[in-house]
Amino acid sequence: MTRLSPGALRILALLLVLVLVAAFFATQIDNYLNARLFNRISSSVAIVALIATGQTLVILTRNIDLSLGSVVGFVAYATGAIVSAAPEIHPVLLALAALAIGAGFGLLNGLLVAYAGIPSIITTLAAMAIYRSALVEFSGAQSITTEDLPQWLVDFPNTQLFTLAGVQFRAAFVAAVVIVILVHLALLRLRPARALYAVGSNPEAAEMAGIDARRTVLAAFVAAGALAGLAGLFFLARFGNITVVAGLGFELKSIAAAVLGGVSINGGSGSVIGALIGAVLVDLIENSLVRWELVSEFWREAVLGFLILSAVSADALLMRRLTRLRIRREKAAPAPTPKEATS
Amino acid sequence: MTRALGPWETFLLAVLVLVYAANAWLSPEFLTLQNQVNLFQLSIEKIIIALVMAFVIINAEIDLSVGSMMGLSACAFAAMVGEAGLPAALACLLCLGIGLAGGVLNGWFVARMGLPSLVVTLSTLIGFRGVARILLEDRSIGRFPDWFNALGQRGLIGPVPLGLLSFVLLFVLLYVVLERGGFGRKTYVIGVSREVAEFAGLNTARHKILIFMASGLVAAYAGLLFAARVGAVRGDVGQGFELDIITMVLLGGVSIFGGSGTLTGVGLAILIVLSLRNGMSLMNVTGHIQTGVVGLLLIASVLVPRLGARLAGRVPA
Amino acid sequence: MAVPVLALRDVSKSFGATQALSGMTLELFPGEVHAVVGENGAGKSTMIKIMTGVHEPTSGTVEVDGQPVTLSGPRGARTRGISAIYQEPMVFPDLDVAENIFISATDLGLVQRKGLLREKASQLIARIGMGLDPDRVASGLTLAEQQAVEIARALSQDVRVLIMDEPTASLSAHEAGELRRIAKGLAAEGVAVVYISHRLEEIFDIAHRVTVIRDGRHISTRPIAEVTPDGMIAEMVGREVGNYFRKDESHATPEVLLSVRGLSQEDVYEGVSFDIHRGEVLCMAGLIGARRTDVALSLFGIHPATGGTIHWKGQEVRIASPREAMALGLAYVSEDRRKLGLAMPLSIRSNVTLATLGKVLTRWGLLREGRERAVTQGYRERLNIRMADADTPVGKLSGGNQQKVMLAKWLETNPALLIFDEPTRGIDVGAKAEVHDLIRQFVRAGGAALVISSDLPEVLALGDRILVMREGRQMGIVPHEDASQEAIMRLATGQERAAA
Amino acid sequence: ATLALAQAKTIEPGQDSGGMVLLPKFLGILVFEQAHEGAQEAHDELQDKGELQFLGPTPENSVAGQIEIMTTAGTQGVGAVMLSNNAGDQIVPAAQAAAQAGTKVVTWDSPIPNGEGESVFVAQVDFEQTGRVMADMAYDIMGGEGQFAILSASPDAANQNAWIASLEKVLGEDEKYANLEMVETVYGNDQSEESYNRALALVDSHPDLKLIMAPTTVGIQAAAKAMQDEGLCEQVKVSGLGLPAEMVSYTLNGCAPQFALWDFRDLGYLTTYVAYGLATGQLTGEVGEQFTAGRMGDYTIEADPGREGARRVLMGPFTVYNKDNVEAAAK
Ligand SMILES: Nc1ncnc2c1ncn2[C@@H]1O[C@H](COP(=O)(O)OP(=O)(O)OP(=O)(O)O)[C@@H](O)[C@H]1O
Ligand SMILES: Nc1ncnc2c1ncn2[C@@H]1O[C@H](COP(=O)(O)OP(=O)(O)OP(=O)(O)O)[C@@H](O)[C@H]1O
Ligand SMILES: [Mg+2]
Ligand SMILES: [Mg+2]
Repeated sequence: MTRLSPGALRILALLLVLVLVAAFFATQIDNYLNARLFNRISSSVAIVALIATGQTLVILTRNIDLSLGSVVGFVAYATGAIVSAAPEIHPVLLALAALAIGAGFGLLNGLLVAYAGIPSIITTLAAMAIYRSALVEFSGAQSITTEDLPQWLVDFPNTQLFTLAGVQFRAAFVAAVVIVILVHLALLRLRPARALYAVGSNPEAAEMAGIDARRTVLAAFVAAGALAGLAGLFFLARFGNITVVAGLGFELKSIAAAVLGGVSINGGSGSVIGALIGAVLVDLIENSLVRWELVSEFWREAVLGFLILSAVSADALLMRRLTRLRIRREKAAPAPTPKEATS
Repeated sequence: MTRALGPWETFLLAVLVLVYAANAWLSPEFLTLQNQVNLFQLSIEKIIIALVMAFVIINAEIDLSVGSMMGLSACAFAAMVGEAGLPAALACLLCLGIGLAGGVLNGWFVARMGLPSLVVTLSTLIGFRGVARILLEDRSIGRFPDWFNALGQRGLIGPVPLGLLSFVLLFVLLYVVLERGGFGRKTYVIGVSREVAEFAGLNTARHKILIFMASGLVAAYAGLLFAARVGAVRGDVGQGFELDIITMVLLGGVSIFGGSGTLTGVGLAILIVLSLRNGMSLMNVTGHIQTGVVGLLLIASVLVPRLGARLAGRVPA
Repeated sequence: MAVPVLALRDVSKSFGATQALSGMTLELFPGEVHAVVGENGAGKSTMIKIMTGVHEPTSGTVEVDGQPVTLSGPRGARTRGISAIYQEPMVFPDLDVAENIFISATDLGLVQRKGLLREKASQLIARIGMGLDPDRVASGLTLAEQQAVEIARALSQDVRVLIMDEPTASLSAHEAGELRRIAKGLAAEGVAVVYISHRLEEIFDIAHRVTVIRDGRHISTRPIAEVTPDGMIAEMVGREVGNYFRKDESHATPEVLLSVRGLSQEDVYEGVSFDIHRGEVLCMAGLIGARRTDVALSLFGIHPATGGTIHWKGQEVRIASPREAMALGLAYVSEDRRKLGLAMPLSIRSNVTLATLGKVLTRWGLLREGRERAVTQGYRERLNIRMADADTPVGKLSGGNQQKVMLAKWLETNPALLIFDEPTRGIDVGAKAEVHDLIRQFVRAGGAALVISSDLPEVLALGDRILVMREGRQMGIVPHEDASQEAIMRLATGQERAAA
Repeated sequence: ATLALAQAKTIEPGQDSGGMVLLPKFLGILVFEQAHEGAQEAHDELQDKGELQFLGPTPENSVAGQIEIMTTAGTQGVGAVMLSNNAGDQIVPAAQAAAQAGTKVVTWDSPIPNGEGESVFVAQVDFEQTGRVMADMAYDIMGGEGQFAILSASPDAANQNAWIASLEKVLGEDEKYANLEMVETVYGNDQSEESYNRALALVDSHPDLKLIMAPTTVGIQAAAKAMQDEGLCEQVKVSGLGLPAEMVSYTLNGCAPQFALWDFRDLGYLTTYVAYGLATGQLTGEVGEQFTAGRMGDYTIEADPGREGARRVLMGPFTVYNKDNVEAAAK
């Protein structure tokens, strides 16, 4: 593989932006580039990355899921309720329950979008409100607290699987990254998963080419719901204290991560690795801003908005540059000879 | 009006009549003049912005920053009047200027840099809010001039306050512009395909920037209305309003992909949402149930006509 | 006689008030190439969409191997071995060529093997006789290349019935010939091929039987031997159309309207030099990828040239945007009406007045609907556009009528120089003659036209001079007197280069 | 503080308040649910002929929602609205309109900052005292010296701001706290996730930090969890206002050795007595008026020292929880 695909280029551009951002803050903040930074970012990215991955699957099909934040909240609460009721439950069973509840919500969304033909933004805008209302009803204003949870669950996110030079690889982060990579590989290599790209790229053509576009969209929503469900369980484990506002705003965060990560909002292109990097980028900027002494508490949001805009612009400009470079290189290399020329 | 209502608008009208009838039946207070005015006043900022948001979405863009722009404008007003001691009228003008400038910023990044509006306005959603925070920090500023508060809280013409009047006038103006004017036509064309419009010699970048400017301007105006209505301003003014606004526009039949929808539909959707919420409030239905019901309405309103059409055999499978 | 592999029995289809097909009956037998001809809007595409399950018939039945079936969507049709290549190419812009071809193949297993895919794609592409890199992303493909991808996709699976809806509309003579060769080969292997085309010479080259439809009705089905071109045309349009491809004398005046010298764009094309006189039709011929469209896009200010000069009426000009081009008096009728030409969901009248909105506005910027309708009505009569009314969305018109609406849009700008990119793609013979007449009238009235066309008979019938391009280079300009299909092909394929 | 000039009024049960609305900041939060239980208890005790409604907005829509519910309550002419104000002064026009329509506006938990439109505020504790209680806890935990930071809810929460202001005042005035240095205030918006990350960021930016003071139940819990997860409990302690049920394990393991709170059930109970009294006309709301609030005993309406011209009923006092009493309270 001598030449870079557009997807690889995009990830390269993103990584460059990431490095630029880190380098910038390293000049501003003492003791910045160290293992602790990695530990901080990695722990909080673990949850967003899962949601952003699900969001990416949906966006790839030219849809959007605004209900993921509510799903995270609901599942966090529901799994919390399950373990407090049955503390002896096997971890795998609990994870399956989280996946299943999330997938259930995803199924509902997917059926409405794919089979009833309601635009996804409307469906999930409504679902966002409905699921959160359901959570308020279901919880009866009772919070889940760490006291209700078994120790293994509370310990899970911070269990150190291995440590490299002070850089800790914690269970939740490693699990999330493994899942992201698995989804990435599936998207790259599994033929049924490629249908997501086809459907998002040109829904009409997909239908004409004999792809079951509806089932594909449904599958994307179910997968997104399941991933959000899992994120809900991670949320529960990490924060312990679950109230009705749990997961509020995650839908926008996940969209921001995906779009920053180069997932086209019009469907058909992008990768979950990109979304992961997008999530890291947002988190890195947020986290660093809090530690940047030059900006006081009340300046942070303004600077954050400005930085995100700059990062997106830088990424767009870099991407154009790199694409042009690539085309140059292709031109320079001997192109495959067209058939007519030999006739 | 020469044109008959489209099928979607007819459907919305039917729903509206139903909601009004049910409310009037169930609650004696519903049809009182005061309640009818309150019904609009309580969401007046959102519905005014929704009218312009219809343009933005028909143009195949989105503006998530309107709530933050509202906040920014209100906070700037409070800072100017409450802290810097500027005359309120001058401050109002300056705030509208801020709205225009914010719109130019959004529009420039979208139309000239070619970034997706979702990303740009998501950033300015954070950024504008941030500037609002810088201005007021954790303070809350009130005690505006009486004439200013009166504009937000009392009737201007009879019981009709400035906000409601603005909404009606803006609706008429924008209706004409969108459905009868050349600007509206361009909005649709660019919304359908920016390339087609560009190839036909339309200045699509300028058009988009104009629309974002209008959006910023109206959001800033709404921020001032809010300040006058509640008489005090904090950094969180308008927070989260964007979702409600977009909901109303989509319920009005505007396609999120751009190129279709009418202002009539948006107007009807606004009335439906407001009267439904108001009716539920009068019946002491609590917040999250209200939100859930509006959510269900949103789904049902798209689902029902589709099912109806399928039963009538018009839409194949 | 054998059982037809696919048959329509008394099929009707209506869209709301429009009756697209009524009582259509058609039988397809293995091994035949069955041509279907008819005017724009006759119902050909609709018929095909019924054969492939995209539309459900309002009444009547579809039979496969003599059994009535419900196809339930293109997937159902595919599993029965019915594949189609649609009039508007259906590619996935974000996927590469190889994946585009095999995206819905069912026999490639669960895991995608890139190498295998690329190899199989190369084979298929070679079989079609196209030079196309399987790794290219489809968004960069020309229409012709997209068409090739579709054909390859249809061939990637076992087919029993292959339906081709104007497959050669965007191909030049060379590729079109290749494609017909493939279609014939498939028929010889026992596939039933349905072939729709507005190019009559193709029909006589390839078809075994011809069905004529008009206004959604079946008119006749005959073996090709019993058909004459004039007879067929008469059946299609319901009247005689004489001499539809006739070169009229030149109206060129000495006045040079546009003069281009050494025009080039880095990495795309270079050294393009020509003059266009008032009253002249200059045609541009070439194979796919000759970069004719790119030259036109430069002239129209979409992708400004990076080198060379442009003189307009003797003045040197720089054209940096379509607005500037239009202000000079240029108009560009795009080859890709779907993406660049028309706002499909909008009404016919809003498309007609799209480039001249200022003309139908009042001082207050309000639309004068009456004026707009009148303008649209004028073009409807002048161009013979078939439509229910001016408020119909353009997307609901048949392909040919869409093309006419696009022409109307640009004629309304009252340009001095009209650049036509494939002006008659997908237009029926009657309409083609009308468009040719329009172009002639236009230059006779003092305009000038630059016509990019891959249809050699058209180039010969229209062009006062013919500029031939090949792979971004100008190969020569041939005066009409010296032009022949062979001469142009020699230049276009690079076997010869004329003195500039 | 007030002398028993007059006999405390006994509030007569069995009258019609005209309906009462308990309006929390938003629904779905435990402390508000507890306040509701207390209110219900008082309502039952009082045999109010009017209904008690527990109506709240959604968290995303808190400000606009509170204004809407207040306005509607005025339209309906209910007897009293009991408001835990989240809208700051922005609620004033709505509250004034309701008051004009004859509805009594009683605030609890969080008052209307400028006091307009409000009949009386039922204060859980003395806001001036809150600063001292927090300063004392900080002094105890930090051993009298060092840096600490504040993790608040949002910059718009009036009660939080008042408490932080009073803490700053106490620190500035009293020599005892001269060696306590307050380095920063950050906001976690009452969301676990944000509060958690903010707490960690505080530790990262202030290497010598000894304490995080979080005057919010969500914030204190998230901060304690964060310190525990990162093994920082030895280095950085957590204190503030918290619910015993949520804090018990952190108190026992030393992450949050002390924290304080009041009883929200009692707050809801007392508020309902006041609102019922006002709505039925048994209380006038004048300064100096004394009344008996059922099981909670006698209270006096007094001028609010923190808000000029406003009146309050002070419930008090704080309970400071530590490892000795937290387990019992958590039950
Ligand atoms: N989806 C649709 N909705 C409404 N009318 C339609 C639709 N599709 C086709 N029609 C109408 O049906 C008629 C037949 O159209 P069709 O596309 O089948 O023509 P065609 O013979 O393929 O023409 P062309 O040669 O121009 O491609 C036309 O009048 C067209 O406007
Ligand atoms: N090899 C190629 N790689 C990428 N894009 C191409 C290539 N060839 C053509 N294109 C693009 O396709 C469009 C049309 O191309 P071009 O001008 O080469 O074709 P043409 O000679 O007009 O042929 P046709 O008659 O089929 O349009 C242009 O936008 C051009 O940029
Ligand atoms: Mg057709
Ligand atoms: Mg071309």
